[in-house]
Amino acid sequence: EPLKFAVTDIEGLEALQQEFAPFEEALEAASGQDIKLLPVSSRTAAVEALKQGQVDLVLTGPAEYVVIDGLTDAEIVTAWQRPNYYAQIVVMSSGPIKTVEDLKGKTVTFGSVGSTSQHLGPAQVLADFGLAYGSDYKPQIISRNVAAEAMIRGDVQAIGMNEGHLSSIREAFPDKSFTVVARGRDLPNDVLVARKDADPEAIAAIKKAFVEQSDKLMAAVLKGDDNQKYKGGFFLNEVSDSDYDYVRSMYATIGVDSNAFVGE
Amino acid sequence: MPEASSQCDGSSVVVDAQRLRKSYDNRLEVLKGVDLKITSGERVALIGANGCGKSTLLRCLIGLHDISDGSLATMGHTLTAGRNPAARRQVRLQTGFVFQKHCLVRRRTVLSNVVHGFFGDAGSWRAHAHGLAPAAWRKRAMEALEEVRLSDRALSRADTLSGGQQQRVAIARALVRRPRLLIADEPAASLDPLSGQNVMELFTRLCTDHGITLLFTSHDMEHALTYASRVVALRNGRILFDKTSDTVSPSDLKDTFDG
Amino acid sequence: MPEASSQCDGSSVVVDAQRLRKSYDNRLEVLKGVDLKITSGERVALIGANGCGKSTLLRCLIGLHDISDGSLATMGHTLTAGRNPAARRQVRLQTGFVFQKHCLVRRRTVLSNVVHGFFGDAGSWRAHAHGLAPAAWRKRAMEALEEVRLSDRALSRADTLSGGQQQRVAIARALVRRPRLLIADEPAASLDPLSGQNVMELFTRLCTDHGITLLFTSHDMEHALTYASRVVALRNGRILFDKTSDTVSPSDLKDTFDG
Amino acid sequence: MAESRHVVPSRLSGITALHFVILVTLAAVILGSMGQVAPSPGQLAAGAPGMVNLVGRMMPPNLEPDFLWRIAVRILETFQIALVGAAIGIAISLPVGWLAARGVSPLGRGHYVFKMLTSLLRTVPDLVWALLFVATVGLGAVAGTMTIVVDTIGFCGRFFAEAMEDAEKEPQEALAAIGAGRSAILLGAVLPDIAPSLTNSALFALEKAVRSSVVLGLVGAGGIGQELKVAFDLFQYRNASTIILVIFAIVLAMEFITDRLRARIQ
Amino acid sequence: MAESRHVVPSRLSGITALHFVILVTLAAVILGSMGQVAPSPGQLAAGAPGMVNLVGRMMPPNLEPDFLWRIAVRILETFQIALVGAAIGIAISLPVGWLAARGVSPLGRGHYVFKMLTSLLRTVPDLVWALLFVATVGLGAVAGTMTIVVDTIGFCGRFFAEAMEDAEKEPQEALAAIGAGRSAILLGAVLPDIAPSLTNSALFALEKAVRSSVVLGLVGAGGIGQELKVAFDLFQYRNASTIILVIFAIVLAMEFITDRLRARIQ
Ligand SMILES: Nc1ncnc2c1ncn2[C@@H]1O[C@H](COP(=O)(O)OP(=O)(O)OP(=O)(O)O)[C@@H](O)[C@H]1O
Ligand SMILES: Nc1ncnc2c1ncn2[C@@H]1O[C@H](COP(=O)(O)OP(=O)(O)OP(=O)(O)O)[C@@H](O)[C@H]1O
Ligand SMILES: [Mg+2]
Ligand SMILES: [Mg+2]
Repeated sequence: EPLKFAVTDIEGLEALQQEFAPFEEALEAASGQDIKLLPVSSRTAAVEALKQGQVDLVLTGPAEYVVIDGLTDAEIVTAWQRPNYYAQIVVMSSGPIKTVEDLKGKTVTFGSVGSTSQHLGPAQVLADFGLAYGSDYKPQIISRNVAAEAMIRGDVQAIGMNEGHLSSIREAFPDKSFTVVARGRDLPNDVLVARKDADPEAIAAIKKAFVEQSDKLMAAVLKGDDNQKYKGGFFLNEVSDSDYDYVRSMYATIGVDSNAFVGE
Repeated sequence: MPEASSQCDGSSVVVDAQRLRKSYDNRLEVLKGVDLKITSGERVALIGANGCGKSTLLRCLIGLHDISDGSLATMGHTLTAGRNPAARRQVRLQTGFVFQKHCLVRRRTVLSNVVHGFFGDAGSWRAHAHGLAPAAWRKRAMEALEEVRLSDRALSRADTLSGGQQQRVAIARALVRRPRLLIADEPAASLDPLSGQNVMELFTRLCTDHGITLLFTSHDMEHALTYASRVVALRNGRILFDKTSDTVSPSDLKDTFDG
Repeated sequence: MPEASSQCDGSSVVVDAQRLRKSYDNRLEVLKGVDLKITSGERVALIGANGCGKSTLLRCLIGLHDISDGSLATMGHTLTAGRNPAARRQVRLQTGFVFQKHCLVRRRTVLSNVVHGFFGDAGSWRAHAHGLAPAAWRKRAMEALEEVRLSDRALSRADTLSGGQQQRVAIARALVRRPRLLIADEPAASLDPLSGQNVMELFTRLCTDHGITLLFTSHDMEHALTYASRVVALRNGRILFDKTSDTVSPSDLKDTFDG
Repeated sequence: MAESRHVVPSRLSGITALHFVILVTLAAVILGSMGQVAPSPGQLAAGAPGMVNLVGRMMPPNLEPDFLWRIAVRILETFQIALVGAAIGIAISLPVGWLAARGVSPLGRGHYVFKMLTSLLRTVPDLVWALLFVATVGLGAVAGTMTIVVDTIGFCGRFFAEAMEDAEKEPQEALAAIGAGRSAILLGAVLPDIAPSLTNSALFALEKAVRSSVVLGLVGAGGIGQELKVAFDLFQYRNASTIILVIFAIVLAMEFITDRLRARIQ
Repeated sequence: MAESRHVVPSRLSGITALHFVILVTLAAVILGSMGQVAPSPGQLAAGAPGMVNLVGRMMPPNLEPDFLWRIAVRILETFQIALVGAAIGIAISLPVGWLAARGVSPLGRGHYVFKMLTSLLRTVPDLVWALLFVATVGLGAVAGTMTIVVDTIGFCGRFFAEAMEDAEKEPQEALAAIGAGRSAILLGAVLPDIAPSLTNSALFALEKAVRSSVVLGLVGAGGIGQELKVAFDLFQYRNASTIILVIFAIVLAMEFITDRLRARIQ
């Protein structure tokens, strides 16, 4: 039985889904375990799979970690640190929005519900600047592609996203100029969690691999052309649950009680 | 088992309709109280103007329509409104029915259409295409096609046949299982004179040789008078006359059709 | 305009087929070289055994089938393989065609079906339902229904009529526009004796009164000999004989049908 | 001839070697793949408790009045957009389907162009339509309507064409014999014959427009689908089950209407 | 009687007041909503440049061999799962459709239960099926296949039932008159009659399974849809347009097969 390793669509890892093959090989070599990699586009499905014992390892984002922590007793194996992982509020440079305050009463779009860097993070940034979610501005959930189109037209005034998104948007619209009006603190790291009842030896082997051969693994990740921008990241083996309290407060910001996920 | 005994009794009642009424969708009544008794081995012609209810009556007899009122028993099985699908099935298994209008499965071969005649028999799933049917059925189907002189078209698709040829396929299908009761709605209508004669003679022969009871409609008075032992005329939803064929007079016929 | 002149000329050629051949899907040839010339005002009966190609020939005459070989002109318009849809349309606009098999629009009323007869005329989009049709068309359609004695069923859905009644609706539809050429494929096959007689007499009257040309098939030899001025027999894809109806002998008929 | 008459045709008459090879190949591909991608009964049995557990967490549905009210408003919004979008789409699909129908289309061989057009409409993903329409008319209900229109044409165009191709041929021939043109045949014979099928496809398209969870959300027109997606993304399963039940009720109602209409037309 | 014969029936005969009211109301609702949610011609004209610009950014499609190769592999993967899922789904839909078809079903009134079942399968969103199957068989191709199976039954179940309901009645009656049971009528008369329609629905279901961009990605089964989503998420529009074109080619191929099969069956 191979270890089933799910990767959710943590923003920024999409490209990896195409180029995970070298990483998978490297991890198999480093840990001596047989690994089956499953990139999953739905965080809900990945979390359920973990809860139901259908996957052993999940590599996922901070927001999902909070949910997993609330639903299961999963154990953190390692954290995947990503440089320049923060949320920001982007507007048109030529537009009327010059400061965060100008956004009062305007429409701000978020890319994906419950996503750390596209929804929770940017909402927290605005809250930190004193704009309450839903009352001081009109939040809308719209995919980034459409939102960019709409902001250029002037239908919406700002978009919440992370640094990687902005650079891809800039690439896509070379003749348009975008401005960041607010930027949050660095977001907590992505985490690799293991199912509670997973084979302890296998998990230990994985853990060891990340400690001892983290360079090799990261090098494998970076084999893909599109992934060069992840250069400089690390695998952190010391992670504590309290690092994610910031994320829990973000849930509170958008009006969701992080203690009450799915009933129990 | 009432039908077992009736099967042996040569003069048993095959069709027994009393005060049979039938209206479509509760509108105009088509049959307004028909009394008809047919005993085994008879050859009965049903005549009447267009729209007088001949087809309706025939369809009622095997439970294709529920009757609205009165009583009806075919081969000892009571067929009243909606009840007793088992009785209906028993009746149909012993009846050969030739429809007035096109009723072949157009995308199947002629032979498959004839093999369909075995539906209802044991193992009838094998009857849905000639390629699957047991050898005995296939052989019998070819014989039936032979009887209507269409064996050379056995593998043509049913809808590539001419109108009269299709009618003959439907006749072969009704005969393939040698029914006890043969009901035919204008069997010779689209047949050429010789084929029509052949078919009617075939029917007569089957009746004499196998004791089959025949009930057919026809607009060809010559056929009706020649091939039936008894002629029943419908008019205005009632039976106008019911006579042996040699006693039917030209004025009887005139009454039947004159509006 | 050749057809304008032919319309005035009483003895003009309405149907002119020469060495006409027709095979379906390049398989067995159905018509193997038919020569047929019909002049205006004639009443021609086409007879032949089932499957001899009567319907096929009639359908070729108005371009419902493309002919395989030979030449064909109907009312002066040449109808050869696939070409000239305009000619086909011209022919059809002047022809009334009664099909052998069911061909009504079942979900429409009888009256709507008859009004359909005006399709092809100017403003024909209004012909698709009787509720939309111009008053003159509606009136004419009711008259046509009257002629086949069905005006009391004008608002019934077409598929609630009996077989013979549906046939009469189809006849009314063919007559509603007073065609120049009337082609009828077994028009009386499912009609009761009186209705059949009525329809055939109606046809004859129209021919005499309006100079309409009539071409019909029938398996009723009495009809063929009584109502046609000329009888054409088909056999094995060729014309067996082509005589005035009073010269047709019983042995001619025997030859026609004996296989 | 007299000889051949007595021979019962072979059982396999009508099946050519080519058919046989194609069928066997296809069966082999499907069965071969099945081992890899189809579930084994054992897997299904073992997983049953997990399924029960998951459904358990969706129960009972959230029935708070506030929430229900919000859902009701969203449903109405969605239904309004879906109705208009589907109505426009269906209206356009009728001519498109006609032009695309083999044997019925006035274009003859050209019908294939319209088949391709409807295929294209289906192939281009909703997100691209959303982008196009947002770029054109901006975010909101109008773009949502247009996306639904396109989806509806992609679907109905194909199914209307199919129904027209399968319509009974005899009445069409009868009208052709009268000299009726293509459009007269369409209106006079084809449409009455396929009315039940059209009703089915059209009401399915409406149902699809109501159900579609992504389309309206994509262009910021909200709708019930967006609400459902949010409920799942935030792991609020009890809200999700309420929404599903509400949509189910609507779907059933539409199914009922479809059935009644079709029974009446038949 | 003789009197009434000459009267031409009124134009409106057959339309009841109730029909009229319902029709007018529906038209009013649709037209009323149209003002709010349908695009105005002016809007469309003004937005045209935005549309052109967007399409421009998708051109030319990315044709690098590496990328094409990756896409080809993904398409094959997707096609394999879709084929098996659709095949199983279609096989199950046949009995389900039969049981659900009014007038054809052996259950009589009970047919409604199966109609409701197929409605339920459609209403429950893909994500929920994905969750259920993930909980049962885990992430991967198997869960993807099952999700496609369910989608296919939801669709084909309805359209098969519809086709069976609309099948020609005369041949069915002819077989019933022979004493054929429900299933014999199904096999002998109904299926041959609806074969072209079944072919159409079945191949549409397969096409839908191939196109569906979300379902497989949801359960970690990858597929071409995932690839497309990633391309959009990274604003790689030229990659996206390549993928769309490839899917379009497949859809056209399937459309062609559908057409040929249907023409042959007809
Ligand atoms: N399905 C139906 N719904 C309503 N009325 C019907 C239906 N079928 C037949 N009718 C009506 O019932 C009457 C009798 O029809 P039936 O078919 O029994 O006549 P028929 O005697 O067989 O006539 P024909 O000689 O023309 O075949 C007709 O007036 C017809 O209009
Ligand atoms: N669509 C078709 N495809 C292939 N063969 C056909 C087709 N239609 C008719 N045929 C064949 O052509 C021959 C002539 O058919 P046609 O319908 O013209 O006969 P008919 O003289 O009208 O016979 P009937 O008196 O039975 O109406 C028949 O053998 C028939 O099988
Ligand atoms: Mg009758
Ligand atoms: Mg004929």
